[in-house]
Amino acid sequence: ACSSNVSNNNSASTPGTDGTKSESTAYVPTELKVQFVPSQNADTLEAKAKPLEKLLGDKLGIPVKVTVSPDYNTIVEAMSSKQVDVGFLPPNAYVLAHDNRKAADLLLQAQRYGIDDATGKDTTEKVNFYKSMIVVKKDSPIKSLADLKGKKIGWQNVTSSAGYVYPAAELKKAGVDPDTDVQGVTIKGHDAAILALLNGQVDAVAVFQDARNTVKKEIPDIFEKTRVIHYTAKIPNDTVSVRSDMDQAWRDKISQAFIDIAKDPKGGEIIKEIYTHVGYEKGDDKNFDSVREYAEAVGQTVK
Amino acid sequence: MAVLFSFHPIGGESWEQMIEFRNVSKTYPNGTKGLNNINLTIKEGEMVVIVGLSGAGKSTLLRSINRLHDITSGDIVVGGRSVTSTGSSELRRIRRDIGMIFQSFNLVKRSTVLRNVLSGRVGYHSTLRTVLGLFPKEDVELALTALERVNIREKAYSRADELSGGQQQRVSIARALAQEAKIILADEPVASLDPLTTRQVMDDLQRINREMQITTIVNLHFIDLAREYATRIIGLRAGAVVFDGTPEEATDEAFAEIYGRAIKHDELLGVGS
Amino acid sequence: MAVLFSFHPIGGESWEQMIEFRNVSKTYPNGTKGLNNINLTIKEGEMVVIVGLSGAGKSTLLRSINRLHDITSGDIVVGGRSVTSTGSSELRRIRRDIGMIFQSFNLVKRSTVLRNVLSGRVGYHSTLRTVLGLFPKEDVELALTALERVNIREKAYSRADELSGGQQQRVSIARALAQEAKIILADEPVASLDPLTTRQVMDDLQRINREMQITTIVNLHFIDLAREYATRIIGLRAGAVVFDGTPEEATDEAFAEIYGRAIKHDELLGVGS
Amino acid sequence: MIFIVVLVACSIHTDATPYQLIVGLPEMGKLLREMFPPDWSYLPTIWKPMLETIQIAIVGTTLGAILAIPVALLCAYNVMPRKLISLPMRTILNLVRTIPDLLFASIFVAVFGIGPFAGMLALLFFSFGIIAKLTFEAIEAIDPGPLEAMTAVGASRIQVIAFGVVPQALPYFVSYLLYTFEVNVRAASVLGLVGAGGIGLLLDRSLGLFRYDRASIIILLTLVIVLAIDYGSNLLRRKLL
Amino acid sequence: MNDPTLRRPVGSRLRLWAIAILLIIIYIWAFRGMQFEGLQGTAKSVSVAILDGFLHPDWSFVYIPEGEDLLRGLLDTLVISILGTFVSAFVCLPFAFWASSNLTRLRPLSGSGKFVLSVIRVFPEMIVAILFIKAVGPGSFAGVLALGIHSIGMLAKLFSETIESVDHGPQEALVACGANRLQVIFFAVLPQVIPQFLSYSLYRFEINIRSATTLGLVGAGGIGTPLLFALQMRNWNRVGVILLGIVVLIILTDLISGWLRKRIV
Ligand SMILES: Nc1ncnc2c1ncn2[C@@H]1O[C@H](COP(=O)(O)OP(=O)(O)OP(=O)(O)O)[C@@H](O)[C@H]1O
Ligand SMILES: Nc1ncnc2c1ncn2[C@@H]1O[C@H](COP(=O)(O)OP(=O)(O)OP(=O)(O)O)[C@@H](O)[C@H]1O
Ligand SMILES: [Mg+2]
Ligand SMILES: [Mg+2]
Repeated sequence: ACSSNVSNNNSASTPGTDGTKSESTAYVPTELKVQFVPSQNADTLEAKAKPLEKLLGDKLGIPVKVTVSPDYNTIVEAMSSKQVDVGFLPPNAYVLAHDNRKAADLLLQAQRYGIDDATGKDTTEKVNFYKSMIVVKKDSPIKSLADLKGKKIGWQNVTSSAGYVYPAAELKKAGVDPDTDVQGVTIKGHDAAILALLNGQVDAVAVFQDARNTVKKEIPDIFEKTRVIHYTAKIPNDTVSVRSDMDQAWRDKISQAFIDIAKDPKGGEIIKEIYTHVGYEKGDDKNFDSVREYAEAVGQTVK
Repeated sequence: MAVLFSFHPIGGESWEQMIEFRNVSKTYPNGTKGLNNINLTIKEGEMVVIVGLSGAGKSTLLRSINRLHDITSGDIVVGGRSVTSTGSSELRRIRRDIGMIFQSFNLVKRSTVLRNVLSGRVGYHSTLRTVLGLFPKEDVELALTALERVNIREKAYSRADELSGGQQQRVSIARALAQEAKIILADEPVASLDPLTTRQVMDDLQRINREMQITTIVNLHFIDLAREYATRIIGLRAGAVVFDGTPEEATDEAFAEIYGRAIKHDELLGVGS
Repeated sequence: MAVLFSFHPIGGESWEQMIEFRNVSKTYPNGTKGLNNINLTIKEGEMVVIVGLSGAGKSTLLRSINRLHDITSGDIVVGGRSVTSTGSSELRRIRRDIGMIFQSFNLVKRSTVLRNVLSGRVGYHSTLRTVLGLFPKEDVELALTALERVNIREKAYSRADELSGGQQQRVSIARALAQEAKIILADEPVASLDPLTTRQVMDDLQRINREMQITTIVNLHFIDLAREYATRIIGLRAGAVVFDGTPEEATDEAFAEIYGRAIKHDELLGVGS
Repeated sequence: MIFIVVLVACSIHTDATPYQLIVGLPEMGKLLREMFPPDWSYLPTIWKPMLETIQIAIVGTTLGAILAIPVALLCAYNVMPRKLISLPMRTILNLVRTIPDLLFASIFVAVFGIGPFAGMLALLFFSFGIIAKLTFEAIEAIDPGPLEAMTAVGASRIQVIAFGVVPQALPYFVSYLLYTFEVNVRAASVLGLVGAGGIGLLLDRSLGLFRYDRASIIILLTLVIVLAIDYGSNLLRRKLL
Repeated sequence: MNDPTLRRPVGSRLRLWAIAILLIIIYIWAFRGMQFEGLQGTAKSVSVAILDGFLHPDWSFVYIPEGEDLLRGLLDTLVISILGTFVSAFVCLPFAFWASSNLTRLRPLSGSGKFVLSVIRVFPEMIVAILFIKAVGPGSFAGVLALGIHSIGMLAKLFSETIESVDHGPQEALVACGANRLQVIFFAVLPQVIPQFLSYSLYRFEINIRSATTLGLVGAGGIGTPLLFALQMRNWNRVGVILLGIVVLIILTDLISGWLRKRIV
């Protein structure tokens, strides 16, 4: 399962000695274990590990092993027990992993094409955020957040940034308590949420922008049948994080490798196709303060 | 004890040649030859006792009559109808008229004694009715009478696996009695019974046979019982008929032939009566 | 056929009063009284035959000797050691010295005949060894000899469920023979055997009993067999001892007492010999 | 022999070494420690979803079991010797068992909407698959003697089943039914998938927020219920055996 | 018939009624929890889309030169299942005998065995998965272990119930020979229960093949991950071909296991 041709032309082939400032405990990888959970706002999901293994392995000069998980909890736990070195974590997972489990540090943030509010289609602008939205049926009397009082709302799991944390926090700001003023129903899957809305089982749903695309094959006129009443603030895109004891030199090296891959025409195509990433930029933990703030607003205080 | 069983020959047709074996052979899948070219005609009302060494094929012969075993070649005709080539509902009708007492009882251990006996009646009623357990009252009484006949009426509501070996044997006899058949096949019906019950059971079989003209075929190991009760004795050896005659003809020499070697007098169990 | 079994009384201690029942009662969980205050002393070398109606408690009595059943009250002492209060490894040793032949054979149907017989030897070897199937050659030969004794050596490698009823009975006898015990308990060992094999088995039991001083207790339904082979006859009725004496003392009147009512001469199976 | 070769090949393929496991044991211990003490204050919150789960599981399991009875009988060779019927039945059974609960969830949500009804249907199909399969194999293993006796008295096939098969197979059936019920109660995450709530959702939530102390109280409550089912199951089986 | 001793005892009949009434109450309560809301508006279009996807499986996924295709996924799954099942089938044996109440007179002993098994079974797959990921890292090995643990819980329970329902006679015969507990198990119990054991193990093997979710969770590769993602993305053509693959695999194992059983039983 290891990448085969490791062309050892890389200068850093003698790890451990060059990291002069590294504390004695810093971890120097001889094999890089990467795991990712595809983020929910991607519209093509492929559980593919191999292409990334090869791209990264070529750049880093050490074997790379990539696995996929549908659940971020397992990635964070694996990182905290040093079984995984690099993880693609969604924003809230990163915050929990960083603040709560002390398991991961931010390296990069993924860039995606923005989404046009009007059409729900991709723009050509590379952005490091996405949004969540609250959707109702076209003919619904609900026009604003305040109208949601007493209504039935379909949430995602409470750990979902787009499906609960952000929209619920903004609902609260608008004076509607998400716990008591509305009737919440937990729906697993943004696609199922849209269907539940169409079927009238809920009055509104909170989904990522623009989840309606996922059911477009089955219900081609989904955009005509529904209406967005609210877009939330920007939610940071998913991260590339490393385990917290990673050697600094290797952090830089890994960051650079990802950035290079995205810039390389062939590499760029692959990561776009598989992860819908169009680029990476240096991550800044401050970007995630909004995530913390929103989580706190809905009562998910980070210990 | 005084209750008499009323066996109604159903349909009223008279079967002169009750059971006929025509060149019947049976080979078990593992190659053992159970029956070897048997030709027999058993008439209505006969009381046939089959004797033979252990493993001679007695059970196999009995079971092929109601086609619990398929035979390998030949044909068996019961009441004018071939059991080897009949359709399934016809076969069921034939089987209903044949009561069977098994060597290993074949009771449903987990069911009550009464239910085991009642199960002998299912051939007479619609499937739905029996499945719902709606046996007519007469059937229940018939079953209880049959149990009384074999002296275990008080165990009617016990589970079959709470009975002693002989008691289980008696339940299986009661099941066959309750069936009111035209033919009774009994595979060592008295093997685990005490002498008293043995007598009772054999007397019962004989009375049924005589009074109702029920054809009865019994596998037995007791030569004296065979001589006393049979109207005809058939000796089997290695799957073949080696003796066929009246009890009078079944001399000690004849038994010596059946058992494959001369038998000293004191070896014949209870022969001296 | 000429092979003689060599039974080695293990340990060499002499048990004068082989088996002792002291006020033994047994009530089944469903309330049936199996044994009712039994007091008995059976000496080394006796050949005891227990008779009684079906359901009288014969099997229950036998099974309580090696504690296959726990008794409700009283005490049973075998070879000076109480089986009711002994530790488990001690109890295993006692059991190894008691061979048992079951009314319902109790064979492992899916195993071969030979393995069934060999299982009688497990008490003599270490767990590991037997579990791996590493029986010494002598054991295998002993097992084959035992099978020959009961005339089914040729079935040694057949599966037990391919045998006829009588053949299965013989396998279970062979298992007890191969065990080389000091006491043999036989629960209707000849119930499904033909007269020839019956004689052979009873002769075997007798020879073993006489030559090796193996105490033997047999449940039987045949009065003539009981009279012929027993050195002592015990009659049970409703769980209590109602007769205990020599075969000479076991007159027809005595049997009438055991079976609960006077028995007409022709009801006693084979009694007239 | 072939078996050992296959096993070794499999071990190599998966890089399975006991050494790794032993070295990693302390890490497992760390997580288990985090589960204590359980967050007792969470108990009132999980009470209701647990009851809901049980409710849905009862209905789903029962209906699935009822559906399984005829199918199991039709699949068993000793009851239904004609392969023309038993083979297609087995194939259908295989197909039903293959479909993952996720797919059931997608279909039922689309057709019946989110809620307990869709959840019940998902459990129904799942239970049906397990019970039918296990029961038909148990039926094939019963003592043929009583079947023979029933055949000999001229019983129809259904009568043979009622008097010969049912009494013998019933303890197994009940045991599988209760076992499936237990599986449904504790593995009720599928209920979350169809928006039927249930305890699985709360477990997901606790794990998502790394609240292992809450997960442990959920496990404890489930354990209590599973033990209760176990107790009932043993009681029933002892009655039937 | 009028003899009162012949009827079922009144006490047991009363108990029967009490149980029946209790059951009815439970069922009424349970059924009241289900509200049937009728067919939904999206029923038709979604069903049609799913069906259409199944009718046009994504054949291109069967084999992809770079890997991570259907065939390799199935192979991974198969290998993990074989290992997980095999290991657990052996490990669970002592547990099964421990938990069987007919092999010991001591009720607490078998009770404790049953309790341990319940605890094993009650651990959610998700947590078991996390535990093993923490120990050995994500991948096939964690998959084997996670499947193995769950298999032990289930198999040992089913095995022990089989043991409890075997014919008691042969055990008695062995006990009467002075065999110790282990010898009784090997000579009298095992030969009787092996067919059932085999049957359960094969069934568990089949479950393991299907447990896409667990394997997906532990990042074990196998066919589970692509299936999960295809379902999430409502890519029915892909789902169709994966299911087809699983069906074929299961039918194949069914055939092989049927053949195996016939040879051993
Ligand atoms: N497991 C059991 N549970 C309840 N009652 C039982 C059980 N086993 C035997 N009995 C009852 O105990 C009494 C004595 O049974 P036992 O088996 O000792 O009789 P037996 O003398 O051996 O009869 P047989 O000659 O028919 O074998 C019988 O009434 C029987 O019904
Ligand atoms: N299912 C079977 N498979 C293979 N061989 C069998 C089977 N059943 C019986 N046999 C063999 O067929 C022969 C005849 O068996 P059968 O049961 O008819 O004997 P039997 O005369 O009834 O003997 P017993 O008096 O001991 O009951 C025996 O050698 C036996 O081993
Ligand atoms: Mg026979
Ligand atoms: Mg008895």
